[in-house]
Order: sequence, then C-alpha cells, then structure tokens
Amino acid sequence: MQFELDDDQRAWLAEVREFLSAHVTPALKAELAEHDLEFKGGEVAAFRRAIGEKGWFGLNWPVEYGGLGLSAVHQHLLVSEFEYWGVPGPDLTVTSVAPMIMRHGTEQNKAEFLPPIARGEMICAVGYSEPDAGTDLASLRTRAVLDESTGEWVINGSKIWNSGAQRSTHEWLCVRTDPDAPRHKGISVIIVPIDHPGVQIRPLIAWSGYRTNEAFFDDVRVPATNLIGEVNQGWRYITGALDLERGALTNAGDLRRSVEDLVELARQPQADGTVPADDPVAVRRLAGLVADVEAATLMGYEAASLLAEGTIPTVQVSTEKIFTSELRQRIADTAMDLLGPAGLLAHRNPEAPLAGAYERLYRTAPLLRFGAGTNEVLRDVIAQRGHALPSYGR
Amino acid sequence: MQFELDDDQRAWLAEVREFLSAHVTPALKAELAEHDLEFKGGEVAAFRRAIGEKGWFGLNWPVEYGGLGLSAVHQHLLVSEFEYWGVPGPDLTVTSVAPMIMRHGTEQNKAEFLPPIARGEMICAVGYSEPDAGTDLASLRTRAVLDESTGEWVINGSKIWNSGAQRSTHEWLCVRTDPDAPRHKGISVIIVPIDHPGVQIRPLIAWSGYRTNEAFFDDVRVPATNLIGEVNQGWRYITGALDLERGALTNAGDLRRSVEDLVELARQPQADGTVPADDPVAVRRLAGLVADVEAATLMGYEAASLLAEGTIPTVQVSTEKIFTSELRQRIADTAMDLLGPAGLLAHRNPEAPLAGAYERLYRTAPLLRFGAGTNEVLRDVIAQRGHALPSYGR
Amino acid sequence: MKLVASPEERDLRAMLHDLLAAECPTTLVRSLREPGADRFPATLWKSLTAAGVLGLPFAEEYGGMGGRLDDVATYVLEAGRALAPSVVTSTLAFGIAVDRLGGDDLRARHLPALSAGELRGTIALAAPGNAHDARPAFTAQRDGARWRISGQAEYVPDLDLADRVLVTADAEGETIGVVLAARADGVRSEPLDVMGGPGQFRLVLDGVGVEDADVTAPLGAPQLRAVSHAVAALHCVELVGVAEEALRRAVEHVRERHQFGRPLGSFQAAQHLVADMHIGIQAARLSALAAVAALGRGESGVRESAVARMHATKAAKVATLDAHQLHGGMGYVLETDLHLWSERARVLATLDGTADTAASWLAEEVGLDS
Amino acid sequence: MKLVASPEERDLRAMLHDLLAAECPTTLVRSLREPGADRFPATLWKSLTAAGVLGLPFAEEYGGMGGRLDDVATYVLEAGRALAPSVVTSTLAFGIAVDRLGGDDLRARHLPALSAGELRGTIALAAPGNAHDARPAFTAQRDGARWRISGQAEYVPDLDLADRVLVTADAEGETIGVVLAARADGVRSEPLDVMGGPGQFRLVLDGVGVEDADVTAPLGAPQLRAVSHAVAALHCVELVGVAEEALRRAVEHVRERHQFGRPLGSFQAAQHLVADMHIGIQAARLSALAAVAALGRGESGVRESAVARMHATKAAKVATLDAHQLHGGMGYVLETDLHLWSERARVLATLDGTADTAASWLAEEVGLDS
Repeated sequence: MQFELDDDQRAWLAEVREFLSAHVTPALKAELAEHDLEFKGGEVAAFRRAIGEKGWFGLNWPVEYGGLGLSAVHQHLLVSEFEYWGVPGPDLTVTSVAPMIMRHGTEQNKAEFLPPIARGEMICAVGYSEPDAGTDLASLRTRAVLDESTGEWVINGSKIWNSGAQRSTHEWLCVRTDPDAPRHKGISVIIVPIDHPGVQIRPLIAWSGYRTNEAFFDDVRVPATNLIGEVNQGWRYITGALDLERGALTNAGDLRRSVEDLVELARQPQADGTVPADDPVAVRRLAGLVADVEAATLMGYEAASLLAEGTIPTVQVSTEKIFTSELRQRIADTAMDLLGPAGLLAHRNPEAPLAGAYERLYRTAPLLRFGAGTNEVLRDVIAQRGHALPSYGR
Repeated sequence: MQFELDDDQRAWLAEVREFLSAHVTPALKAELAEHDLEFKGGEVAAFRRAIGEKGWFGLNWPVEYGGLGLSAVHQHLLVSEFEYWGVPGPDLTVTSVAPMIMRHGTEQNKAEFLPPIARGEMICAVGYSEPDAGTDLASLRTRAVLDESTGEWVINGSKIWNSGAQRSTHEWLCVRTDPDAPRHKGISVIIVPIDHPGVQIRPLIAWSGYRTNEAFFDDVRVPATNLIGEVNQGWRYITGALDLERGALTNAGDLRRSVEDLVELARQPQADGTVPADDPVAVRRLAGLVADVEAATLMGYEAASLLAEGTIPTVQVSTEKIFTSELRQRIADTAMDLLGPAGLLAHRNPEAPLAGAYERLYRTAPLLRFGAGTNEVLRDVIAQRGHALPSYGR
Repeated sequence: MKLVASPEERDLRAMLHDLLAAECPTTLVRSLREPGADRFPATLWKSLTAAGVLGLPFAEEYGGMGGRLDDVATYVLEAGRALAPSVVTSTLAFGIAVDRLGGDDLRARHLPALSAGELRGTIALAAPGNAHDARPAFTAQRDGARWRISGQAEYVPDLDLADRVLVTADAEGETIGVVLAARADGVRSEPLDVMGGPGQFRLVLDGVGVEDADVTAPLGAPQLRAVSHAVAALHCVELVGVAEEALRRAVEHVRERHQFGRPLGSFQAAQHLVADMHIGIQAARLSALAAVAALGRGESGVRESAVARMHATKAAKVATLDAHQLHGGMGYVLETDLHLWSERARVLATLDGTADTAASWLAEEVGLDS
Repeated sequence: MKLVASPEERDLRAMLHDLLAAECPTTLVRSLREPGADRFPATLWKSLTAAGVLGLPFAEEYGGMGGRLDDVATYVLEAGRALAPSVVTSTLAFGIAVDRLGGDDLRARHLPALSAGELRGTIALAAPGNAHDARPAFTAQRDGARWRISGQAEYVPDLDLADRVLVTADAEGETIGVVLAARADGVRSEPLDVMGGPGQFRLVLDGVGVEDADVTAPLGAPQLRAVSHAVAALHCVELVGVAEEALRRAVEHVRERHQFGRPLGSFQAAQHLVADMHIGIQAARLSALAAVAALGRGESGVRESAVARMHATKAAKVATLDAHQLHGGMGYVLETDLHLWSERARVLATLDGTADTAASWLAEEVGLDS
C-alpha cells in the first residue's frame, strides 16, 4: 500500500488546482449560491464548457472512446478537489452512465452516445425509481413494448427523483421489457431524448431547496437502437452504474472543506464575542469530525485504488457511502450546536455565519442517508456480500 | 402524574434505608466482594434471613399468601435501594416465580410453594434456555412425560444459564409436555427439587467472574402435582415471568451508585496527581451519564406505577431494559477512559480505584444487553407491540 | 411518585389534541410562514382562548383556570405535535413571567386580559442559547419619575405579534423586570431570518420610557432563572411533542409503504429505528415532564431542566432525522410537510441552549464545575 | 497513493497468518496468563525468529530484514488477530527505539542479537495513557564515569521477560535515552495486576549505574515522540487485528447458530451489527496503516497517530462488545475465549491514550488548542 501521492498524481492534482484557481470566480460562486445547479446558461454553463475543453468529462475513459485514459485514482482526485472547491464537476452521465455503455453497450450505442457525452453535449437524467418502487428498483413498472411495424420502443410509465431532468438532454431510462419474467430478469435500459413528444417533467422541491422531478412517459417512441446492450439484461447495467454512482457520490471533498471551514469559524469570535474553540467540549467534537474526515478520505482512496485495478468495490463503496452520509449529518449538527442561535440564520441573512452554509447542510444531509441506496440496504450488502451472511429474502 | 414521593412512599424508603444502615456491614460487603453471590452461609445468608424476618420477600404479595400486600412502587423503591447499596435483595424467586404461581398456580401449588418462598427457604433456579435454544425459548426440547403408573413426571434434557442453581433448592423448569403441539403450545412448567436423583449441575464461569450453570436432567421423577397450573399452558407463565424479570433486572439503583461514585472519584487526584474532573471533556461525559441515570430512574418509576395499576408494562419494561443495559456499558467504558491505565487495575490490586469496580463493571455489562431477552428482540417488541408494526415472521 | 397520567390529565390532553387536530392543520402552519403572511392565527387563538389555554396556569382571581405548570405542559406537548404557532407559548411565557416576577398590580393589569385572549406577549429574559444565563440584557436609568430602558436582545420570539414584552434591565446594579409596550417609542424590532421561517427578532431599545408601575421590584438571579428554566422546560416538552409526531408519521408511512413485496415496517432495521426513536422519546418525555413538575413546585429545577434539555434536544433531532430516513424521498420533498417538524426540532434544540450547554448547568449542579 | 496491498504484502501477511494459526492457538494464549505460568512462549518465539519477524524493520547490516515499519504493521495486525504474546511487539518496540534514538554503537550491540531472537527488550518512553507525552520519567546523575539513573515508571510492558529496557532520563535539563539491563542492581520490577492478566509492570530505578556506552546523545521531544507514536500506531494496528478477529468469530457464530428456525445471521439486526463493526474497522484499519506509513517515512505523524487512535480504540471496543452481543451467553462464558479479545481491546485502548486523549493531540495539530 502507498499512502502518499506519487509524482504523477501530485502533478495531476496540481493541474486540477490550477484549473480551479483560474475558473472558480466569485461570479461562479455567487451563481451557485443563488441557483444551485438549476440555472441554464450563465457562469456554470461556461464552467462546464471549460471542463469539457480539458477533456475531463472522459478523463478515465479509454482513449478509443475519446477519453484521456486516466485511472480511477485520477478521477477520484479530480472529483474530490471539485467538491472541495464547491463546484460541479463531471456528473453521473460521465461517471456512471458512460462506463456502463462502454462495458455493455452495442457498437452502435458506443458510437452514437459516447462522443457527445465526452463533449458535455449529452447529459442524462437517471430514471430508476418509481412512485411505488423506491429502493426496490426491481419492482419498476414503466413499460417499453417494441412496435415491430416501426422498429420503435413505445414507452409508458413514470419516474420519480429524476434529478437534473430540467437541464438534461436525455433519460437513461430503466424499463420493463418482459412483464412475464422474474422481477430482475425483464428489465432493460433505453436512452430517451427528453424533448421527445410524450415526455413530461414536473418539479419536486426538496427540503434542501434542491429541485428534483417526476417524469411521465406517455406513448413515447424511440428507435430500437436506443436500447443499451441486450434486451432484458438491464438489471446488471443499473446495479453496476449504481455502484459507480455511490462511489462518485461519496467522495469526502466537500466534507473536508466543511470541517476545515468549521474549524476556522470556531476560532473566530462570534457576534456575542465568544469564541467557540475556547470551549474544550466544542474542540473535542471538532477533533472527532477531523478524524472522521481523514478516515472518509482514506476510504475514498481505497475504493479508487480498487477501481483502478478493475474491480467494482461494492462492499468498500457501501462502507464509504454509509460512513460519509452519516458523517455529513454529524458535521451539520455539530456546526449548528457550536454556532448556537446564529447557526439558525438562513443564507440570505447577511449575519449568517459562512452564508448559512451549515443551516443548509443540515437540510441537505438527510438525502444521502437514504439516496443512492438506503443505508439500511447497504448495511445488508456489507453483511451479505462482505461477510457471507445469508439473505433474509429481500 | 406525581413526580414526588408521597408521605407513605417516603416513610417506606426511610424504613428500607434504616434496615440497610443497620445490616450492611463491612463484613457483608467484604464477603460480597470476595464471593459475589456464590457463598453458602455466612454474612449474606444472615442478611437474607434478616430480610425474610421483615417479610420483605413477599412484600408485594397479597396478604392471603403471606405477603405484606404492598404495591409495585414499594417493591421498586426497595429493590432500587438495595441495588444502590450493592447488596442482594429479593431475587427472581419472589419477584417473578411467586407472582406467576399466585396468578396461574393450582390451589395445591400455592399452598405448597408460596409459604416456603416467603420464608426465604425455597429458592428457585430458572430453567428456560437450552444449549440449542437461546433466545428462542419456544424451541426447547427438555421433555417431561407423565408416568401414569406412578403419577410422576419423568424429565429428561438439559438447561443452560441456570444461574444460582448451586445455591437454589428447586428448579422452576420449563419442559415440553406435548411434542406434537405447535412450538408454543406444548410447554409446561414443573417444579423440581434440585437435590433429586438425576439432577446434575455443571458450573460455567462468565467473563464477569459470575458463576452460572448447565443443568442436566436424567430420568428425574417428580410428583404430578409439581406441575404449575395447567398442562401445556406454560408459555403464558414464562413470558409473564420474563416481563417481571426484566422489570426487576432493570432498575437503575446500582447505576445511580456507579455514576455517583464515579463523579466523586473524578473529583479526587489520581496517583499521578491529575484530577479527571479538571478536564471539561471528562466532565461533559460524566454529565451525560448523570442525565441518563435520571432518565433511567424515571423509567423505573413509570414501569412500577403501571405495574401498581395492574398492567404488565411490556413496552415500558423493554424500553427500560434496553436503556439501562446500554447505559451500563457506557458507564463502564466512560469510567475506564477517565481513570486511564489505573482503571485497568483489577480488584485484588490494592491500588485499584474503588477496588476495581469499573474494571469489573466493564466485564459485567455485556450480560444485560443480551440476557433476559436480547436488546434486539426487545426492540422488535417495542416496534411491534408499541407501534403496531407487523411481525416479520420470527 | 406516580408516573401515570390521571384521568383529568388524559381528558385535558385529549381535548387539546382534538382541538388542534381540527383547527391547526399543517395547511395553517404552512400559511403562517409564507413570506408576507399575517402571522397571527386568529381563529385558532379564539378557540384556544375559549378552551382556557391562555389562562391555564393563572389564578382564578386573574381570570385564569387555576391550573398547574403541568397543565401548561399538557398543552405544549400537543402544541409540539401539531406545530401550533409559537405565539401561544410566547404569550404564556410572558404571563408566567409577570405572575412570578411582578407584584399584584402587574398581575392584575395583565393576566386577566391575557387569559381572555386580549393581550399577547413575549419575553427577553435569558441569553440566547443559554436559559441559565439570566443576566439582564438592558440597562435602566432614572429619568425623573420614569425609567429609560436601553440595550438590545436577540432571538426574541414573536415580537411582531406581541403587545407587551417583558425584559430585564440592570438598574444601577440591581436587576429589575420591565414590561414594555411592544410598539412604544424607541422600541425597534428587526426580523431574524432563521431556519423554518420568521418568528425570531432582535429587540433594540433606545431609551424607552416606562413608569414605575411597569417595573418589578429588584429580582434575584435564582428567581429569574426559575422563570427562564420553566419556559425552557416547556420548550423541552414541546420538543417531545415534535418528536412524537415525527415518530407517528414515520410509523404510519412504513406501515403503509411496501417495498420488496412487504411493508417497509416489517423490516427489522425499520423496526429498530422506530424502537430507538421510541426509547429516546421516553427518556425525553419523562425528564421534560419531571422538569416542569419541579419548576411548577417552585424548586430551582436546574438539575431537572438540564436533564430534560439533554434528552429532549437529542430525541427530537434524532426522531425527525430518522423519520426522514424512514420516509426516504417521500418525506424529503416539501409537499409532504415532514420538514416542518425537523426545522422546529432544530430551532427549539438551539434557542434555550444545546445539550452541551445544558450539560454545563448539570455539571455545576453535581459539583463538577472546575 | 495506492491503498491496495501489494503481492509482497499479501504474501507476508498470509505467511504470518498461517504461522500464528499453527503456533499461537488460544490454548497457548490462555496458558501464558495462568497464575504462576512462565510467560515466555519459547516455541513460538523460535518460529517468529526464523520467519524474520524480530528483525523485520532493521537494516541488513544488523542482521535485520531491511523492511519498513509497514511490514511490522503487517505482523502486528496478525498478532492482534491471534493475540500473539506482547513480548514480541515490546521487543520490536525496544529495537525500533534503539534504532532511531541510539548511535551506531548501540545499534550494533543490540539489533543483531534482537534480530536473532537472542535478546528481549521493552521501553518506558512515554507517560502511561499518553503516547504524546514523552517527558522523561527518570533522572540521570553523573557519578564519575558512570550515570546513576533513578525514578519510576508504570505500565511498562513485559518487563519480566525483558533483558534490556530503554528508558529516558533527565540529565541536567537534557533528555537522554538509557539502555539498562533489566536485572541490574537497583532495578526493581513490580507486577501490576491489570485486566486480562499479568504483563504490565512498575519499573523502579534506584541509582542504577550505567556506562556512557549505554546512553544516547541528547534527544529532542519530537524525536522521542516519533518513536512513542510509532509504537502507539503499531498498537492501533494491533487493535484492528483484535477487532477483525472478534468480527470474524461473531460472523462465524451467527452463520452457524440457528434461532427461530433460521440462522441468527439472517436477521437484519444481526447483519447491521456486523455492518457497523465492519465500517468501524475499515476506518480504523486505514487510519492505523496510514499512521504507521507516515511515521515510517520519518514524518512527525502526530495527526495520523491521533486519527488512528481515535478510530482504532473505538472500533476495537465496539467490535468486541458487539461480538459478545451477537454471541449471547455462548460468548460470555470463559471457555469460549471471546473475552480474551475483549480484554486485549480494552487494555490497548487505554495504555497509549484514550480517544479523548488522542483528540487533544489532534486539536493541537489543527490549531484548536486553547
């Protein structure tokens, strides 16, 4: 095991930081604070173009697919650093969808979809969950039927938690193509352009202020070739993508920043003149967070190292996902405790410490405990896949 | 709700304390420290006789059965106070076994067994668990067959965690009397004198140093009238007894003492001159324990109040049992952390703080998390009985 | 010692539960926090007045119900469950402060109107984030026959709706209580935009003139603390109500929602989350009611108040956050309302002091202050 | 950065695992702690020597294997799992201290014998319960050509088995390292009866005479701390091994044990206990190895050591106690051995400092010391 960055990794990180120094402007931060990820055009869009120009959307793709051929560790370093700076980097389209197309897609899938993804022109919303099937993806009911006469898939159904649909170009849509097969066997993945007739998006606003969506599909028709890989094999593709998604979602870059900022804030006098860090109990809690972020960071490096060796580290990523999501909640709660009443001030209040970052984090944190696989299901995964305990029939 | 002792309760508590002041001698404490509860005769035996003379073994029994007819709250006050003083009080025989005989026993059962229990002459070991059936009592296999020719039950099988058998006079034995009935339906309770031929006791020593036993029954014969209540109705009797047992086991009197002693110890200079209570982090942890003991105490009063109204407060007692058993582990761990290396010293070491009480508590604490119904099963009970969540088929 | 509700207590709770269920739906709660909305719940206020809630703890001679502080707790528990607007509790807190700190005259002038629902009040008695710190935030200076009050206090609840506000002021070394008209000359109120919407204010007094009749006799710190702890203990009870409702909603959700072909609530992991919420709430409920009882008996109650806060803040935060976990996405979108309880929990868990703050009160009580 | 074991690391671990599985059964562990037993595991010692364990981190010129501190960690992890007698780690700690603090002469005199398994040692470098406090416990006074060493230290491991002990002494304001013969005149050793049986001692020196050749050059606090933290970090790795074995045993038990007609391990509550043990152990394992790596690279490593202790102490205590929970009564009786790991966990979680102690090191590192 090597616990230090090697020369190549150090140089890469320096390049990423240089890019961020140049492109993370106050205007970009202001737009993000105001619009989160929801704003079409403007500073965020320009920032995304700059990332695309570096080729970083496909940084860990093979060169043959237009990627840079860098390793999962490079990817991890970049994503963590973007998180640390609080800016959006490569999203699920490049980190989870594209790898599955490379691994399982037909030659036509690859030719048709990978180049626009690499250019940042094709962005997918991920259509897995349905109103009546949350974590239990395999019970999904959105149907796709092949119309032999036109060679088109005809899709009917609806999806929920369809995040980013309002700024996406396509759906990476999970559908049932064989209603008679056992639950996991009749599922396929189909790419659906979001501007197609019959697709409708309804916003859902989360506690965090984040916008997600419901998506409705009413006799939506797409070419047969929009099916990814083989028919009725979709379960494998989405579970693979989910593992990658969990990996991408569970870097601790933003948590490191949150804790560093909190440590710094705790050393400053508050409005009433008290300094939180003068209280040894507060210091003890902060030290606990620092130690947890260090462990989370190491978990991230371990998962990336395993990915770089070609394995999908399901158990490690589940561990990391649980650990970081519960840590996020501890950070938010500790911060609000330390800041006292001032910590309740919301972000538009000019007196809010760090522009209300922790008040917001408290509202954001719950999502990652249940999102991307509930922590309960992932604990089952650790026990069953990591320690060969028997399934209890879920 | 009344959060203060009333005059009657205050007078009762004063009487209990007066008794303890008179009878808890250094000799008694020394014997307890050396022999725990295991020593036949001597100071503990004399102490038990004194309790019997007060009539306190049957303090909450109806007067018709030779009891004092006092309430469950009186019982609770006494037991908590005995725990606080660190001396054995009324044991399971009087707090769980006898009430079940009163409630479900035949007239002959009552006449035969209750008077000697009240005098402290009949002490039962509780024979529930078997080597292959721990928490899952209903799968027990010890058999009792009625020999019609002699009118005797013939018993074969074995029991584990048969605590106190070495100083008991009888077994309160749970046996299968109808092997063809569904699991919970063919179970009966039979009283077996421990000195009967065919009964054999093998010691098992626990991590705490406490002695428990395996008990073996090889063609043991007892009169048909030793059957408690009705045949094949035993499941009801033992679950009722178990609820009472949990209530009796989960008073927080000893925990209150542990925390008070620890607070006091933390204020004294240690061998190296440092005072644990000078460290605000240590103080914060101690304050947490104090707050927890207060809550545990209130839980105990609530359960006793409900018992006094005639209900068996299953959910409340489960709550209290989980809370106090996990608190016990926190107290032990906190104490060892606060005392540092000196906290590792075992009780025979003259330098051990408080005669190694916390080193021992650390070893004692695990028992009550899994004993008397594992905390996992009791959490199921809270969810299913307290909140009507569906059984998952255990 | 009898920790079972009496029939009277059960009846009162049931009555208040039904009243709030009927007249304080979440649609009302939500509408009151809309930007620019009138924050006063006029219809509900009327019903609560009619039910005697505003006069619960005051003597009958002042138009009150002659109840105990415990009865106020019964209301506040249900208020927490229903997220009843805090102006009711703030007004009760004002009344309790007047009752305990003022003389007959102040009582007679305010409590009857208050019990009749005709007067709304609030208090600024303790430091924000520390109910045990009752040092006066204001100063009082003699100006002829009047007093001039100056200074500022933050996180004063419902100041926008109050007719009167009770503050404490340092009058040349002595602490006095001062009852101000909330809209008198020299009173400035600035909204603080906190989690969960409006309701907290900065109160700035710039030489506000008051008569001797509006001022209490000099007050000792223990006397002031007994009031601020009583209010804090009631807030602990409110936290318990918030937690109970979050638990109830979570249980209802997992009973109904099916995943993997069975109710979510049949999974042992879901059941254990529920059990842990239940355990935390039990600890909080008993210790919060014990604190109210002690303070209602006129004891200093610091120990009980500290214990209550340590349990109630934790139980309410855990219950609301774990309710989110049990609801999944379904509880995370605004339209399903759960966040309303989560925000109330976090706000109430902060204002009178966090668990760490309360632990410092408790440490002092048990001789562990160093 | 590559957090995957190399083939060489995997091979070394497998070899040590097999060796200890064969030669360090719990019967041996138990027999060494019987009252009055000879605590030296002669046969195991021979095998470990033959496998090169005693010389792992030392240069080949001193008869060592020329390995890194990370390789010692590989041994210690397996030692934790097997509860290998601590005399091995104590001797390695002595060697590491001589290697890092002593000059060529001290190294040449001790490391070859040590690598060959012919010399046993221990150290008394840091305060009990605080690896970061490396102030000398002894004083050294000039007595002609010799030094006279006096003072006492507690919780010195394996002093009964050691030939040499390295202590630090205050020599008129400068700190020097001193290598003593453990049975020299004036050396007194008193056993401390700690949890889990013998193994810790009070070392009392009453004017013990040593030559200049047995004394190091003056040492700075950072240099001393680098050694005490290296040893503490290795103990963290040992805690991880202890935790891993407790988890392994618990998993084995719940896989085999049936209750309610199904394996205990099929209950979700059991699976979640296992998952939480796993998560804690992962945090501990990675941070402990990171600390060893940092200290092996010659960095101060205080931050990493603190992080490792905070995770490893918790993970090992939780894993052993939850293993008891999963075993129920079956793991609570002495004859099933589980308590051996539980005791080792609690002892190791105490000696170099608790999580709270380590947190104070970390706070200082991140500028939070007040």
